[in-house]
Amino acid sequence: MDATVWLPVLVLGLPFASFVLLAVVAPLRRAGRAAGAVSIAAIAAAFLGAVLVWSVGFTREATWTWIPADDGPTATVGVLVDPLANAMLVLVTLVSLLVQIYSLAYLHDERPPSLGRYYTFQSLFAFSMLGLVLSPSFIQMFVFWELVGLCSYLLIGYWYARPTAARAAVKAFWITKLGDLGFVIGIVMLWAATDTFEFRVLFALAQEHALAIEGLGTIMFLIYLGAVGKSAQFPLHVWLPDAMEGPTPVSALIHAATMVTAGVFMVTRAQPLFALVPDVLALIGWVGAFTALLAATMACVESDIKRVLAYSTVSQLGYMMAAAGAGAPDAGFLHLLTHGLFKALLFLGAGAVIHAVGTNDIFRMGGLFRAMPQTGVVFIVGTLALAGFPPLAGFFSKEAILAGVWEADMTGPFLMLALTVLLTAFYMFRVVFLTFFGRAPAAGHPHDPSWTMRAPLWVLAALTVLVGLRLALGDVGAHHGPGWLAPLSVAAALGGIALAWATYQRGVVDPGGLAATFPFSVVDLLARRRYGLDTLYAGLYRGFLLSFSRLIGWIDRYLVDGVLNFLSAWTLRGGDLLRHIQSGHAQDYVYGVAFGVLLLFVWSQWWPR
Amino acid sequence: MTVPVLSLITWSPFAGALLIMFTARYRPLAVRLIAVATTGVSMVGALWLYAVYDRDAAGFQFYEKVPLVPPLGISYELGVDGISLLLVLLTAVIIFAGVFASWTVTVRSQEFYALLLALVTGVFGVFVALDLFVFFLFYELAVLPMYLLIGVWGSSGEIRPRGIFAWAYRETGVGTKEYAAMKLTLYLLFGSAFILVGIFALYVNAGASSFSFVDLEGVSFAPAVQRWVFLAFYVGFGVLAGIWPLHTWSPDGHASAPTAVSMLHAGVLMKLGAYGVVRLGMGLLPSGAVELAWLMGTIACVNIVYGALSAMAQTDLKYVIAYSSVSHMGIVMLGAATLTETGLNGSVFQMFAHGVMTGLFFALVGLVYEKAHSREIGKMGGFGAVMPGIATAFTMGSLSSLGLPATAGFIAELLTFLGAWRSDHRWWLFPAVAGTFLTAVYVLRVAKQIFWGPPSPHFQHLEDARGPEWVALVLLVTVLVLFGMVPGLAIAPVDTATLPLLARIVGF
Amino acid sequence: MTLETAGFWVVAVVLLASSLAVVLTPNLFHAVLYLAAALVATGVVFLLLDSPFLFAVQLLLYAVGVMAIVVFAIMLTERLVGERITQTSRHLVNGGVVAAGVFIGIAGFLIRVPRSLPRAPLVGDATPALGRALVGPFALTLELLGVLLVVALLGALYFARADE
Amino acid sequence: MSLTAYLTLAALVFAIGLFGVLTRRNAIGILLGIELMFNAVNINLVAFARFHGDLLGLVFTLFTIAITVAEVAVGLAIVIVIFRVRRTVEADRLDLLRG
Repeated sequence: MDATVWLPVLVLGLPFASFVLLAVVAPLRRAGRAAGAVSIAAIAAAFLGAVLVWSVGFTREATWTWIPADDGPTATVGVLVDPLANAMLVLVTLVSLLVQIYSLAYLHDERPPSLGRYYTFQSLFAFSMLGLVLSPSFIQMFVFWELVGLCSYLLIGYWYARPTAARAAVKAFWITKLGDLGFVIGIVMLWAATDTFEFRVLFALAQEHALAIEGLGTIMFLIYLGAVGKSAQFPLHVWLPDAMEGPTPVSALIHAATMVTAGVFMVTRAQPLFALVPDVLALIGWVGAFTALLAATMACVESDIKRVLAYSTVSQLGYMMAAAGAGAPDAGFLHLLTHGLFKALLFLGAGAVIHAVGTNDIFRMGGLFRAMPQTGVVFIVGTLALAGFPPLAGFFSKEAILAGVWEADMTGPFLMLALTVLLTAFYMFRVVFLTFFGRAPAAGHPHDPSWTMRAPLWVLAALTVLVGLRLALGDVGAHHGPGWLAPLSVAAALGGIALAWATYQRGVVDPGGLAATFPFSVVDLLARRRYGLDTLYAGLYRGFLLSFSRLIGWIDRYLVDGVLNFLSAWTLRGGDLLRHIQSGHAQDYVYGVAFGVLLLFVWSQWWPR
Repeated sequence: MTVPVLSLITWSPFAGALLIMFTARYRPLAVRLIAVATTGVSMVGALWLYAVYDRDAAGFQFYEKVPLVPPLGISYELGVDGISLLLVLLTAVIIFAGVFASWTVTVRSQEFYALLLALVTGVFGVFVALDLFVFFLFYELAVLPMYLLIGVWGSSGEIRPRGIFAWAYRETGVGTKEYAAMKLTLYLLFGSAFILVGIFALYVNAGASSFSFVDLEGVSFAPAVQRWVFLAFYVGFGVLAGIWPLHTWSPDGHASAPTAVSMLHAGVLMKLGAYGVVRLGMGLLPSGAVELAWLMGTIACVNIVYGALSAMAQTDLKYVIAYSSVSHMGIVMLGAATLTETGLNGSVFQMFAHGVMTGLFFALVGLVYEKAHSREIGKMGGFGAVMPGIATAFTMGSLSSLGLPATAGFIAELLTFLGAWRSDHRWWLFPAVAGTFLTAVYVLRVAKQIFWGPPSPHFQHLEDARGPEWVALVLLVTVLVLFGMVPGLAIAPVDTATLPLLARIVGF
Repeated sequence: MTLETAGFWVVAVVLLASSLAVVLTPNLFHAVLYLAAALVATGVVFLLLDSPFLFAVQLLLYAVGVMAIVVFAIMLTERLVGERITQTSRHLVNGGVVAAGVFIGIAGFLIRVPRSLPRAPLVGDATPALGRALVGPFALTLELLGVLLVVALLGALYFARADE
Repeated sequence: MSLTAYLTLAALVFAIGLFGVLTRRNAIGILLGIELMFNAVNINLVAFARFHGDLLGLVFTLFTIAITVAEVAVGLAIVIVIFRVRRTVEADRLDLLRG
């Protein structure tokens, strides 16, 4: 095996080795910080390897048999190294590394065994995410897809003693699992039609126009459902805001930068297949744009800083999906990468703030810029990037998406996305103004965190700027839209910022009054109720699933089993009744014998022969 | 002369039972050591068997034959193919773990272990016997000790009957261990009657000269015979495999049984049923199988969804696990009903995976029950903090149960799905997939309720698993993950058995 | 009317009358005496059927042996409690109906028997032939019967022995 | 006399004996009824033997008589034992076989 294979395998294997080590060697895991050191060392080495793979630009595919069968394997595993995977490798290892370093300080109050558990899960997550990225086949992607879902479940429920965390963890698992049902049905159908899970073979078939399967549209739609669940698209986005119950670094890593983008990655990866079914693509685009807008409105009314960021993530994932749906997956993928950087930055920054003030509620913060200037600076950098300000990274990727959607003649989604630009700037600066400026509440002495937390922030902020500059100088974004696009989006962003400034900094506009005027009042009302979706799911779960299961349970016990018990009870009763025939008097038995003899006589005399 | 390894595996536990009864009276430690040693012999034998099994050859290997009643064509005939190989391994693993999991049985432990080991001999015997008469004898040996094991060492649940048949429930004593033992035994004997009739029907129709599976395999029976005998085998073995609506013995029986018995029963004995359908039903009656596959598959789908929903409705932990077995056995039967290579491999893999998984579950439930003295899910909470090891193992079992990749459950379900969509009844795929979601709902709900959340005030002084119990948990979890990550370990030998089987069925 | 016919009718009347007396008389002791009469009558029937040896056996074993045992039994049970040696009957109608039913059932067969079945010719005295048969082909059976009698008597002794 | 006459006689004795068995309250009375039934059977055997000219019936009768004696001995012994234990031989009060 040459370097093109073993190096990616090594990148994949290091976190796995770390996971196995921590999972099996209990004393090491219970040591807490030592476990963290092992995990960080592994992921750091993996990061170096990933950078090497990326800089050299390996392209290679290698597969091994996983599930054997008589005529060729049913399923294979392997690694697929190409530019797409390389970029993701770097992003995943980088953010993982930074988050793991950050967590050392963020979670320093935890008991050592808990911390060890945390790092065990972190290693498992890094391994799973890398495996997903390197998947050469749908089946391997699904395997790691589920594994990252597992890590998400475990890490959301990291503080498992909290009822809300426990609820959020299972909710996240169930809702994403719902989407995964579509995924698994889709790949099963695809396999039945083509006899393979491998991208290479499928793409080759697609290229030769040999993939004329009946119901390909349905298949691709089902596969897309997996992405809907994982990447929190409408209507399965409800789990992501709740997932903020996990520790903030987890939110930064899993629920912002990496795992939730798996859906986008998958759609991008399978683009040659999706390209065959334009209807599904259009649907992806519309749903993506709608998700972006919907989530942005909910972010505007949210008061929990992490949940604002969560809705923002949903919204940005909508952008990426819209790009993929518009046939501009490159733009979507670029946004995935840049978003991974600055959203991780924002989450880690928010974590620093929460760590300092001890609350999530933005209305109970204020004036923090003076107390923690470094955090403030990097947070504002991230906010600007998210709002799409040149020359930061987010501007170019978002620009590319808008251009791609415009060029695909999808006017409706374009308008929704453009409106979302304004809303994005508004809700993010609402957070900035409320948190870092304005009047400080009296209590507490917040201060900038220790260097282990600051360093990842600065690294991410620097990368946000650098990548932006690199994009500005280079000619990376392939989609240059019409000339009015850039000014429009910058203007929209500025408008949003101005609105936020006027409302929350200057107090010129009364937020309550604004929300009460007609078109906004309806949206405000709906957004505060999360468009009723949470209620709907809860209702379905309680009112339908649990009730139905109770009905089935009742039927099982009292009808299916009841008939049986009814019969056996009657058998017992019948036996009780017949028992009295056994009087114990020998003469009564002689009657029986005599009757038997009589019967024999009757039978022998009159039985027709 | 070669070592009769199959006989060794089969009879070693029986020898252990005899030793325990005659030499280890009132010496609990000796009882356990003998049990460990003799099941250990079986385990080593099974591993050796697994290692040296020729994966390139089809047909039965390690063949042994000793004529018993030559005029009737009855002989002691043993052999394994890929399917039984895997199930022998499963049995060895489960009983070995089961011996450790029931280390704390204090009442009449020598009788308990003796019966348990005798039972295991029956199970091994069923998997390796190639003579239908001997097969049936082993089958009964595997079923009957269960009555005593549940009736004497079982535990009674709390069921307050309501509804239209409530009087009938009081009359029959629903919820008590005696009721459960009686119900289980009667159900299984009901099934045995069908099996016996089926076996004799085949014997007579083949000329009444041999009970040997190998001989009968060469006979092609008339279509009507095939149809009815297959139906008899399906119902007879199906009772043991928990097919709807003949499954209700399983929740009551498993809930009342002591830990090792639940492990063995749900883990292995239910597989006897599925194995019987595949080996005798599909192996001897190919056209009957083709004709009735629709019935098998449809009922399997009912099993999957119905079992999962019933499990969701339960409030007693053991009942949840027991109903999950009903649901998972649906996957086994569905895989077999697809009559495809992948489906059948999935079915056999699920027999193995579910065996280990449910064995693990019942071991854990036993531990939780032993420490918390309650099976009511609603009363428990926050156990994760005090018994992290048990919580971890339970989570692993749950994940395998809901078919999470990298556990054995996933491979089985995936293969079954693939087979289902390739079968003649594509719609089977949808209930099967829906079943995995429902499983995720009830299994995680239970895990959340018991292990997560704030610690319950009722249970302050609980402990994690201890020495011998760890052996059981670690062994089972390891097997579960190992076979999930490297499915080829199981698929390669199984394939050697499923292909000839399918060749007979589809080529018919 | 031959001597045999006349004898049969006389014996039949005696036999039936004494049998009825056995089952109807309230005095148990009398019942035993009637039974003895019935047994003797049966013996005479044997005689009518040209089996003098069986007649002898019937007299010796039944009429003397059994009677002795029964009388002893009655003495042991009834006299000890000092009651009158009486007995009552129960369910007379039921018993009558069932007994009559059985008789009718048997009669159903009897009316099919060919009425004029000739009596097989008498080949000399049957007694020597009987003796030869008992020590010939039935020797083993005879021995076993002896064993049975011994065992029965031992068993009876064991049952009836007085407690120490 | 014809065979039918003997058989009818035996049948009547048998029915009377059965009547006795069914109606008597005293255990010894029941035993007497049984004796009558035995006799009826013996008459049948001898009658058949005579009319068919077959020695076997006589042999069989001999055995029957011998066995009957044994039966009476054992039966009466049991009656005596029951009497000792229960102080009665009234069949109505003897229900040891009660289910």
